[in-house]
Amino acid sequence: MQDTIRSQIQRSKVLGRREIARGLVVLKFQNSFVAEKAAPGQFVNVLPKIDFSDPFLRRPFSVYNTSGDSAEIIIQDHGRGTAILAATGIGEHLDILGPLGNPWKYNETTFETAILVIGGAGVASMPLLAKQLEKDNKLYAVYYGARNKSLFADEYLRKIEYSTDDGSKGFHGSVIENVRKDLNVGKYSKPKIFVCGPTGMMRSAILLANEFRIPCEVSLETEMACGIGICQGCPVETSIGEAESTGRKFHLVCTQGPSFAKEQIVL
Amino acid sequence: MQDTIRSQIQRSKVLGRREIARGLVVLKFQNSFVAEKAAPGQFVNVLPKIDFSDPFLRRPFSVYNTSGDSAEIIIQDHGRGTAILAATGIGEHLDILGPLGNPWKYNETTFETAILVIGGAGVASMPLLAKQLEKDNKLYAVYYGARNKSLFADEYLRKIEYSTDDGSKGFHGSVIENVRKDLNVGKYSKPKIFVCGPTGMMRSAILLANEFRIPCEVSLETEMACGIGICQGCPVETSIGEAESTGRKFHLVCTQGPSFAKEQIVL
Amino acid sequence: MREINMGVSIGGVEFQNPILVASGTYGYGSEAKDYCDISGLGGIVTKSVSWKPRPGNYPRRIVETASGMLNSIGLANVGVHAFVDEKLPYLENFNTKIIANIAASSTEEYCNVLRHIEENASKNLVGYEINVSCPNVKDGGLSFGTNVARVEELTKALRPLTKKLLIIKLTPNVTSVAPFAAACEASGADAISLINTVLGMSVDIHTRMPRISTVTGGLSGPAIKPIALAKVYEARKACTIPIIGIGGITSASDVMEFLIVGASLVQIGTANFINPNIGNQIFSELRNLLIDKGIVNIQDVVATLKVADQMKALGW
Amino acid sequence: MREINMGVSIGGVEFQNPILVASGTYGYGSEAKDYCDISGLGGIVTKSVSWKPRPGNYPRRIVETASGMLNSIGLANVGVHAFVDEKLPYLENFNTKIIANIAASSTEEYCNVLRHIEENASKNLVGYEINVSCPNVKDGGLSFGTNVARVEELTKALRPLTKKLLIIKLTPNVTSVAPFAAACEASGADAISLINTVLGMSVDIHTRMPRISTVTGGLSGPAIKPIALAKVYEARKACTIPIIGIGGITSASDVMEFLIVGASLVQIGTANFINPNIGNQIFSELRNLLIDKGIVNIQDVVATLKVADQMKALGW
Ligand SMILES: Cc1cc2nc3c(=O)[nH]c(=O)nc-3n(C[C@H](O)[C@H](O)[C@H](O)COP(=O)(O)OP(=O)(O)OC[C@H]3O[C@@H](n4cnc5c(N)ncnc54)[C@H](O)[C@@H]3O)c2cc1C
Ligand SMILES: Cc1cc2nc3c(=O)[nH]c(=O)nc-3n(C[C@H](O)[C@H](O)[C@H](O)COP(=O)(O)OP(=O)(O)OC[C@H]3O[C@@H](n4cnc5c(N)ncnc54)[C@H](O)[C@@H]3O)c2cc1C
Ligand SMILES: Cc1cc2nc3c(=O)[nH]c(=O)nc-3n(C[C@H](O)[C@H](O)[C@H](O)COP(=O)(O)O)c2cc1C
Ligand SMILES: Cc1cc2nc3c(=O)[nH]c(=O)nc-3n(C[C@H](O)[C@H](O)[C@H](O)COP(=O)(O)O)c2cc1C
Ligand code: FES
Ligand code: FES
Repeated sequence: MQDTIRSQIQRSKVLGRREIARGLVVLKFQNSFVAEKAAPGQFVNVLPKIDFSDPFLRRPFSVYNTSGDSAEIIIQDHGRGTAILAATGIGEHLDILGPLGNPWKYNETTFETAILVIGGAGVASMPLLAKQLEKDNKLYAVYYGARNKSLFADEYLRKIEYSTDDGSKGFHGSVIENVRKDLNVGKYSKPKIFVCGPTGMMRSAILLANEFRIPCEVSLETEMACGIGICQGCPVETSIGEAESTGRKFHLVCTQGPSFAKEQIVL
Repeated sequence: MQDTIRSQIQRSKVLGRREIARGLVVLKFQNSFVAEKAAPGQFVNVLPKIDFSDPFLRRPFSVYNTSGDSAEIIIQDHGRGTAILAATGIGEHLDILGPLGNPWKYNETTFETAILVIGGAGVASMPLLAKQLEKDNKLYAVYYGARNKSLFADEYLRKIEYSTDDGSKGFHGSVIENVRKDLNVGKYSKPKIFVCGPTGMMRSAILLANEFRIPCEVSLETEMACGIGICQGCPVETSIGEAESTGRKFHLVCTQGPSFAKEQIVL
Repeated sequence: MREINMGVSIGGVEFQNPILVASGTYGYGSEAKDYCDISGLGGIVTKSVSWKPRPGNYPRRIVETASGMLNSIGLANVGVHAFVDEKLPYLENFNTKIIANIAASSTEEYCNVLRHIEENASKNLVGYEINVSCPNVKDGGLSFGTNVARVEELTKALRPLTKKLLIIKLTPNVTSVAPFAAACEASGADAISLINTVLGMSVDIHTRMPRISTVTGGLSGPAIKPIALAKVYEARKACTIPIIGIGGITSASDVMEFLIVGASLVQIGTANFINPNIGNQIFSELRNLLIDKGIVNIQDVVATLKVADQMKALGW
Repeated sequence: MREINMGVSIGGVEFQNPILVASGTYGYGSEAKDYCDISGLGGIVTKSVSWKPRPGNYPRRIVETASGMLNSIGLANVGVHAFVDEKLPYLENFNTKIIANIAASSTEEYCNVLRHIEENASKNLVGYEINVSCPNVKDGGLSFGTNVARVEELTKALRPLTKKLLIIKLTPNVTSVAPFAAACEASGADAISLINTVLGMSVDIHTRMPRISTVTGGLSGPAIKPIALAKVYEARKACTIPIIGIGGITSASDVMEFLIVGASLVQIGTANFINPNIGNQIFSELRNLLIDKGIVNIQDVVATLKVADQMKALGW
């Protein structure tokens, strides 16, 4: 724990709103704090409705991009909270708590090539990671899979290996198969997988990484109440540490994640 | 009870929004049903938030004006529900149940001159009444009192006797004193008072009417859940009818009011 | 498309669908008929009726709360004579089942009211719901509903008086609803309904007076849905007679939750105040939901809650 | 401008203001310190601590509901040893009062935990809050809190072990909280706090599984405020020891409601999740409210509910 303030609550004015793919809306908002401090993989916790208690809790969103004193999030149409947030107009305000959670572990020296594996709407935390890797002059590749070509939110990403379930763009099949194909031919030196997407796809990524004995970090989504470690509401079962008498042990996704090395968790 | 449908729920598009006095916003909305059926003194019950349960209940508002297939309400800044409603933008939709309640009893032959007595924001049900009286070629006068001149919402009214607490417009003093002054000099033949305003002011109006032995009808506001007589939540104590063993008897403001002859109620 | 069977039968009475409207939230039908096709409802539970007419409590009777409301109507009603003379005949016009809800302050009064209705019953009156759970009157109400022995005694006294459905409406304001559910079954009730409102309070900080004239009132609406589901679940494990689930229902998905935890029928209460036609809307939503899920028989949903083996092993 | 006295003294302990944060909703202070000036709070009630560390329940542990949430954390905590070694020393850095909340599954465990903290207490630890009201663990929790005799026995066992504040935290999941309040007073508690969460449930209609792993969970947030106020009011009439009011507080006006019905202090729970600095915000709002109303002493607000004579005459 650092002693400087890592995150804070800020009323943030919405500066831009655009729909980048079917059901995906990007909101750009003024928040110098998030813009300055957010590292790749961190998230913000956004109140769907200021002053009203239904919906009640904040909603977590990855920091999608930052520039100057503004930051962006992608909001995927999911339920009542995201419906309200996605409808926020330019000039309105969001109540934002962040940045929260830990960054992707992109600084480790245990890998040479970062393989960013994205499933569907799990793209949000990847652009900042790619940007950082470029800044750090690291090798990386991006694998991006979706059901069909209308679902890609690829505006901030380069060097993408696309795949689609219906074959409408890139490799016809799953993103994991697409990665496997290239790992099979030894395309990357000392790769590490960074993966975000649906749970099933992340499980497959872990199996793939185990098969090739390469490191893999997954970014998890769990329901959160606080986002800052005070409610204990966001556990993921962990495989690490002495099992207690009760035989279970958990990590908190908000403060110990949202991304975990595949060995740390039971998915 | 008539057998034709008196009122219904309609999603109504907001066509206009204007601030007519400090803290008073008029919303104009498309609702042919209300526009056609609403009689002077009736109200509509408006949902502050569609699809969310906080705030929860509908809010009642008098029908302020109607024209063609649209109707208007005045919203006075009061609490959370009115704050949301007053902020409704043009093109957005209101969920409106109405028209509800009974009209002012302006058809009685027991009076010759209608004296419309308005306190502060209680103006909303008066323009339709004045319009109707004109249509019916009835004599009427309008007394309108407010704290100061910035608070008058008089756009649809004519022949107004103004009064202000601070003397900034018209008679310096209460609206009741202003009426009394003219009753004292016998200005009106067979008058009946129609009054809407703060409770204290309506009490004074009743006392005045008693003093001059003239009829008086008051329009009441009580908290309402349903507005249609099914919750029994909106009682006003009545002085009419046999007192039961418990010594109390009530009228429902929503279906038996909102306006009552002064003899019907205990205010 | 296969036929969807929305009918539910309890105690030999066939309801055309599981969606009823709750006592005190729908008047006697006549008020809501402008907004609602009453014949589309599974049934109507009428406002609690007592022997004599009751004027109800002094205002203020209602106050909005977060996602709900408090009420203290105080069982305002026309009395059983006007009820059978005026209200029941009117309700005969509709093709739906009528359940008469009865409130009283003594076993004798409960019996008298039921007997009087029974003697004058209309053809679509299918049963009685016994309100032992109103928090807003001093006499009767909760003094019955929080005492297992009194509920048992009352049920036994009423049972011989009718062959129609005898439903006991329970309160959530008890430590455990299980013994009440079991007692109702043991003493011959055909079903139980729950929950009535949750005791609550609100204060005007400016006048320092309670916002509800009777100090406390009954909380209803979406706020209490989680409480209601937990009570229905508890009752489901404690008895085998059908349960009518009530509390905070505003959507077909809410209805499904109640059915899954164990209710055979549901009642919609406060939501009628927001939209008096909500019962019919929920009916068609629910039907579509079943179609989407390939469920042909609504009764197949009842009491199908699945608890993970892992959690069962831990005693949950 | 006259000085406003926001201080409240209970059992000889002077709290700088009546606004505390509730157990389980503020961790051990270290997590929230980035967002909140902890020294501005009246006090912190720490997360329930048990003898051994507890991992807590399997996910899913939380679910949003209308104006509230359900939780079943399962008393996840570091255990009393880590608590005194790591958490209490850290909390000494702040100029606020600390109350250690204790959960256990037997009288013996409650006593052991309290004794261990007592022996290692830090200087700003002013008392203990005894959690007999957690609905989310199978052992202990509610089995104590719904049984007057057990609460009494436990209070009597704990009382001799400390001169610090002994506060019993009661559950709303009982028919009547009055006998519990009276029993706490009779057996030597300095205060009672209420309410803990209300038992509730939520179902995923697609999987037909409970949304909370332990099937039921505890409901908190604005939805339960009316329930909490009614319970505090009931308790206020049943005992004379101070009451700490808890349940759905999100504003200064909410705090005033609790004070008026009879709470001397309040705790903010779930609202911390939305805004971890809410305690301080409410403090300054509350101070302004008192200034507006010309009240110079916050204690003058406590238990000042006014009931209309008319209603009193009717027995309310
Ligand atoms: C660390 C993290 C980063 C995320 N980043 C993004 C992102 O960049 N873009 C994006 O569109 N979504 C993201 N999500 C998921 C997003 O938070 C949920 O889609 C959103 O909370 C759903 O809210 P709702 O009201 O629309 O749905 P509802 O289903 O109505 O929500 C009900 C409750 O469940 C919670 N919930 C439902 N689904 C999820 C979920 N998948 N994850 C967490 N909580 C959930 C809600 O927060 C709320 O408390 C992220 C989640 C986490 C934990
Ligand atoms: C028949 C009738 C006609 C009305 N006409 C108008 C009108 O034309 N213009 C206008 O501005 N206002 C009118 N009112 C008052 C208006 O309904 C309230 O100001 C409004 O409901 C307050 O809602 P809120 O959420 O802003 O206040 P809050 O105080 O937050 O509301 C809390 C609860 O109290 C109820 N409530 C509070 N004050 C009143 C009140 N005075 N009357 C009824 N319920 C209240 C609300 O409906 C809500 O249920 C009328 C009321 C009635 C009964
Ligand atoms: C205004 C109002 C009046 C009620 N009157 C009665 C009544 O007379 N008899 C009764 O058994 N229940 C009565 N109830 C309780 C409801 O029937 C229902 O049990 C409760 O409101 C919970 O359901 P809901 O959350 O859907 O409203 C009343 C509820 C409300 C809100
Ligand atoms: C996530 C969560 C965890 C809680 N953990 C505890 C606990 O460990 N011990 C305890 O006594 N109460 C616990 N509570 C109950 C709160 O302290 C409080 O009594 C309750 O939430 C009602 O207040 P609220 O509506 O302000 O949240 C917890 C509540 C929540 C929401
Ligand atoms: S969301 Fe509260 S601890 Fe993680
Ligand atoms: S508001 Fe429901 S009866 Fe009048």
